[in-house]
Amino acid sequence: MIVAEQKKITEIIEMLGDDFETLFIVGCGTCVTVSMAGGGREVKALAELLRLYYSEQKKDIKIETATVKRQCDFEFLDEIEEEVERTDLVLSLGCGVGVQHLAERYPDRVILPGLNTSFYGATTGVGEWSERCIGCGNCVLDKYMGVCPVARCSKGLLNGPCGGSQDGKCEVNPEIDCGWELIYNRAVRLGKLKELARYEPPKDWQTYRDGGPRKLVNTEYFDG
Amino acid sequence: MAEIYSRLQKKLEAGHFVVCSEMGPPIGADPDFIRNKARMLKGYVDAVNLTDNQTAIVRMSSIAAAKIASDEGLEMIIQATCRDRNRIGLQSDILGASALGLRNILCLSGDHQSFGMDKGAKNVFDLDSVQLVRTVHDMVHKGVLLNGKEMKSPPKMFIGAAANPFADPFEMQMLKLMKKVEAGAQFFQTQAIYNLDKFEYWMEEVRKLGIHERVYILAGILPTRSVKALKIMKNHVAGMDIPDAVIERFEKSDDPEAEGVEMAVETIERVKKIEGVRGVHLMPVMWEKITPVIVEKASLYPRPEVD
Amino acid sequence: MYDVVFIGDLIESPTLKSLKVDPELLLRCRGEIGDFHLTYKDGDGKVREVKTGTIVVNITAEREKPLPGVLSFEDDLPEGKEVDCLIFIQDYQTISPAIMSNRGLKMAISAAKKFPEIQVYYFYRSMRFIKDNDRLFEEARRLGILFLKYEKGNLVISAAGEVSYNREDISLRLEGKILMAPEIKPAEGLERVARILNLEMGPAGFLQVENVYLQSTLSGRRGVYILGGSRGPTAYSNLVEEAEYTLNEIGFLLQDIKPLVNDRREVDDQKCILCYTCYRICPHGAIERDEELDAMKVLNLACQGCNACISHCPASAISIVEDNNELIETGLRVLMCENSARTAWERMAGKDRFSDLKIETIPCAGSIKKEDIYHYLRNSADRLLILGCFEESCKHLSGDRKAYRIVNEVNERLKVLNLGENRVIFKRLAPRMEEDLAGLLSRWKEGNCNL
Amino acid sequence: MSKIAVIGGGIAGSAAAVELARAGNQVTIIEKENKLGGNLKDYGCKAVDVCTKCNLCLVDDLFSETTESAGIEILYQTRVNDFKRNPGSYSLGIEREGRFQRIDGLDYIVLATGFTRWSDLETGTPEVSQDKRIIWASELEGLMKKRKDHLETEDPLALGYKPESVVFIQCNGSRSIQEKARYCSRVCCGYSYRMARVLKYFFPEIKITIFFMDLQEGGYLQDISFTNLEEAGINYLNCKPVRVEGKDDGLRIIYEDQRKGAVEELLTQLLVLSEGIHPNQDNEHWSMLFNLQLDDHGFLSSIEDELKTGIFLAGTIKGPKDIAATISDGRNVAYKIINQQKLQPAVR
Repeated sequence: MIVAEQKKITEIIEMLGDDFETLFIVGCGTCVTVSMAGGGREVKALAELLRLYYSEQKKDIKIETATVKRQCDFEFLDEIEEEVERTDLVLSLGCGVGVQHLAERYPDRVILPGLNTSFYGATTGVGEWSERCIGCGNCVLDKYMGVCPVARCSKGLLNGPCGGSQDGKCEVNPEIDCGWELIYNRAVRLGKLKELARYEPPKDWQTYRDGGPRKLVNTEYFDG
Repeated sequence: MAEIYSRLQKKLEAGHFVVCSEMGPPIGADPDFIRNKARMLKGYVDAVNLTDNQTAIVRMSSIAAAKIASDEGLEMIIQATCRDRNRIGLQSDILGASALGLRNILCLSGDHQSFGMDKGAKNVFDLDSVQLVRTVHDMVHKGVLLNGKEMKSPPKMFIGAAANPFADPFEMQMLKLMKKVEAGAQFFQTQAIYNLDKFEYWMEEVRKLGIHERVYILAGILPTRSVKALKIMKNHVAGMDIPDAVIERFEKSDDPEAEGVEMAVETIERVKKIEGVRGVHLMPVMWEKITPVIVEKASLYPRPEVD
Repeated sequence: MYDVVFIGDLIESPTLKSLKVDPELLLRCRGEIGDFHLTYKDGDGKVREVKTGTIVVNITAEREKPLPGVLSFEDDLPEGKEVDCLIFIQDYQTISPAIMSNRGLKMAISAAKKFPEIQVYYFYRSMRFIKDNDRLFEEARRLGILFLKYEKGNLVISAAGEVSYNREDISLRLEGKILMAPEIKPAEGLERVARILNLEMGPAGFLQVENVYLQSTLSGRRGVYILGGSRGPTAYSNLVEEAEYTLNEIGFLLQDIKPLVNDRREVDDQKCILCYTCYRICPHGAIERDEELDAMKVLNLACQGCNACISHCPASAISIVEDNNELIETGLRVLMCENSARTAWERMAGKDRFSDLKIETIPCAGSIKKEDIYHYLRNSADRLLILGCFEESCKHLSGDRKAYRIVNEVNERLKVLNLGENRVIFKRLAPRMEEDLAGLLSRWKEGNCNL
Repeated sequence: MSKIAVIGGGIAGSAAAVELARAGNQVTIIEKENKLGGNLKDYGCKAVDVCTKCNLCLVDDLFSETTESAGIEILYQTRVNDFKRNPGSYSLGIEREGRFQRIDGLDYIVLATGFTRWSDLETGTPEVSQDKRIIWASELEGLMKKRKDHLETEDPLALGYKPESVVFIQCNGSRSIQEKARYCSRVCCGYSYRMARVLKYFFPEIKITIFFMDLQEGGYLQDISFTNLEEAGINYLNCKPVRVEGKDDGLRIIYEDQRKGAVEELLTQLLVLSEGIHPNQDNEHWSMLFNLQLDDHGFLSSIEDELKTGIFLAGTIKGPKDIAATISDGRNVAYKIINQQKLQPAVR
């Protein structure tokens, strides 16, 4: 899922500026709810905190809230048409996709991001998520025992660990597991260490965003 | 295939025990900074490494500095890291360096930008060290660029890579070492050696794989003069293996500088006896002026001459 | 339908219909007390499902010899007379539980009787007593066994099996057969069983969280009991009484199981996105996935009403069926946990001094919602005091930690927006601290926030 | 549905009575004092910065349930002095407000009369009892029960002074051949550690020393170890003092320091004597009345199978237990009776 984190409250307030009277906060009910950044509760809590802040500043700001199932589909964005019409400013607690989709759906409204969208990740603890994939568009997990060096090694090395890994941790940050240590352990466990002796040529990055923002059409069912 | 392009390679082919050293370029544009250092080392070493933005800190370009030093008559080894330039930039640098008469290159993955002072920089790592070795090899020996385009006048380089006998997982490091050999590495410079038993064990494994017959191995020596530096390296520099006995030795001695020199000389004596070690690579940190003293003390002076 | 399924070793019971399931073969657990559904593999690998009223986890702990090559208190005595002295050592790494000193004493006594001519030494740091340890300790001394108390450092055991013991007034070099009290460690599969039964792990990898309310074999989940080795070293000391008590309680409880709380919590399946946050934070394993609906559901017999799920659900999908907590009043408000502060309030004299405070009872400090807190503080004069339980004496296991985290978050936000510091305070109290409560409330009323 | 008498309104008796009443039995508690609680009445909560899990607060709901339960009738200030086996049921002779009565038609009897404190049996040598600087652990518990908020008063325990040092001596009356109590009471290491923590919290500079022989497990949860003591800043000495001399500048404790192998002296302002769990003074009376066995320490155990006789023992009448174990034991007796009722009606 897409993992995101809420921006600091001071940044949000600064970003909102002060020439608005009505604010509409819209949350997203899928990935960012799971990562506890932009779901229904966070929208309500942020609204309450902002009401408290603006009332202390003696500013009369009207705040409305809603949470749609997904901000990345127009049909869900259609459901909040009246609120967006009524408001001066929209603060989206969806991921980066949601914010931009709202901007496309409501071109004459300022849409502001409430979250810092970070990575594709998995739950690795109660209230903890870790990066697993960067979406390079050409998966090599088959060659690396199900552990991706592109995403899990700080330098994305494809032919083995750098000289700096220290008892299984990355030289960059002792909190991070060295990707290659994980690959090596898996290879030993699966008895496929020989496969790591194979030379891996430089990767073709055209399938990644380096080849330009991508579009994907499922021509099996649609003519695009 | 064994055309010899560099005087360092010629000395190694002639069987000499070579001595390399290292020079850190300035954070600035003063050429004399390089010239003074070069004059100090002239005659005491067979080749000098020119680091490439070491620890991701912005410094004068490795090729420019190498050219200045080589004009002083020194045999230079440029370093190329994969952090700052993608495959296009790296290949064009190699062509330029060769054109400037530089004949040795050390291919490194490079330190992560978080080690330096530009932690916000975007890193590249389009290639890794093994892929860079293979690229330089194909350019030099097959005359083709990475994309397969043939060149009329291919570059001439003696190709080197780094090796860390103390990094883990050990088995995986050996696999990567072998990949570098098969990719076309011609010499290795190892990480600084303080744990001699571990280094000897590593050399044993290297000999088992027959690497020492295909590649010249130069033992890395890092002379130091302060316990504080040793402790910092032990705890903060990744991949360094400094046994406590070494630290205690420094703490006990009342003249750390002399102790540093003596230890370096002892290490040189000991690695010289290891089968497969064909030279040493002195990499003092902010103590470059000690290299001549150590070379003399280890009775490695004067250096042999080749035409 | 069984009365009890034992995961690990089965304990005979005349009145209860019971079944044994091997921990490794346990696959899944659903349902609640009176209606658990366990999926497991039987002897020949066939996957089966069984319904049971209760579950007892009874997995013997691993024994680990403190040093290699020595005998353990649980091995048999060495045969014959190969050695000229026997050396018993307990408390080597950690102080051995009473059950181990009991075994050690019995073994030393039988050794002294079996080999009267050789000297038996018994080294200990602290002799712990259960059942008849006192009598055994006396009898052992009468049989001439030499008891020597040591401290960490003055007893050294060399690899070759020599023991050297030196104190100011005695120093001994001994050579002989060494028998040591084994260290008790959590069994291999314990963590996996905890995950399948959705139980929070206790300290040092044993199964049960240390908590006053989890006396003496209860787990956080109603109907799931934890016995002997699964609970930790000291649990062995009165294993027999606890086993008997647990089975008797099960027999009594299964006669008729009533919900513990009268209001019910419900999940709105339109809002729930199955993110499992509620499943993970519920201290009582009272929430699981609804097979038909694509949503979670609350198990009403298992639920103990702490409302943590309501305050933590990111989609605000869970609510109390007839809940009408309108959030209008403000001013100085005190939220009292019903299990500690509220009891202290009842015991406290002179309540009228605090008639201007709005006192509200909450089922658990972990049930506070941050959006409600911001709402309470609408006027600048408003302040909030939340009174919960001490660590390891929260009836809902981690309610106090949940409250602590939420209040910290809120205070940080208020501070950084300079909306006032310490406008929300979380303080821990025990039910019998009515004097401290009186002092605390009066200091808080005057705005003094070091309570 | 049976008629059951529970002799003793402490935690074991109440725990049994509550479960039995909940199962529909008609229970009568016979308590010799004027309120429930037994020894526990004057114990104090020992939570200050953390809860040290002495389980005392678990008892509050237990007693409120007992008094509020419909199925339980409580006879205060009542003593049992006679027991008769009638055909098919039992009858107890009781004495209340000077009058004698009988309770007949009883199907089961639960004996839960608890234990006696060492300080009740043994006031110690004259100097001990007169010197106000020497107190029994039960007195300190009483002070803990009436403690004030330490932020509101300099003297939360109403000691009358700010103690700079306190010494605990363990195993008074227990584990000593002379005083006939040759067993360990299991609980004193637990409560003295907890009380020492409270004193350390109220008086941070106080110097605390505990003389003890062997550190017990300290109850179900709190596995007290030397590290706990060190962390709490308590100095523990592994021996029993030889002599205590009351001087005007304080109490002089003379002991043999095993580490140095020499006789040492320690000056303290306050000396707390821990006291153990001793057999109830009425145990001999009960053993004759109900044909029970007295063990060599003076605790009781049943001779015949309790399920046959219908006479059960619960709690510390059988031996030293901490609060949690006593509650469990009380409930266990109730469950045994209820399960047996399920099998066949009470026939004597």
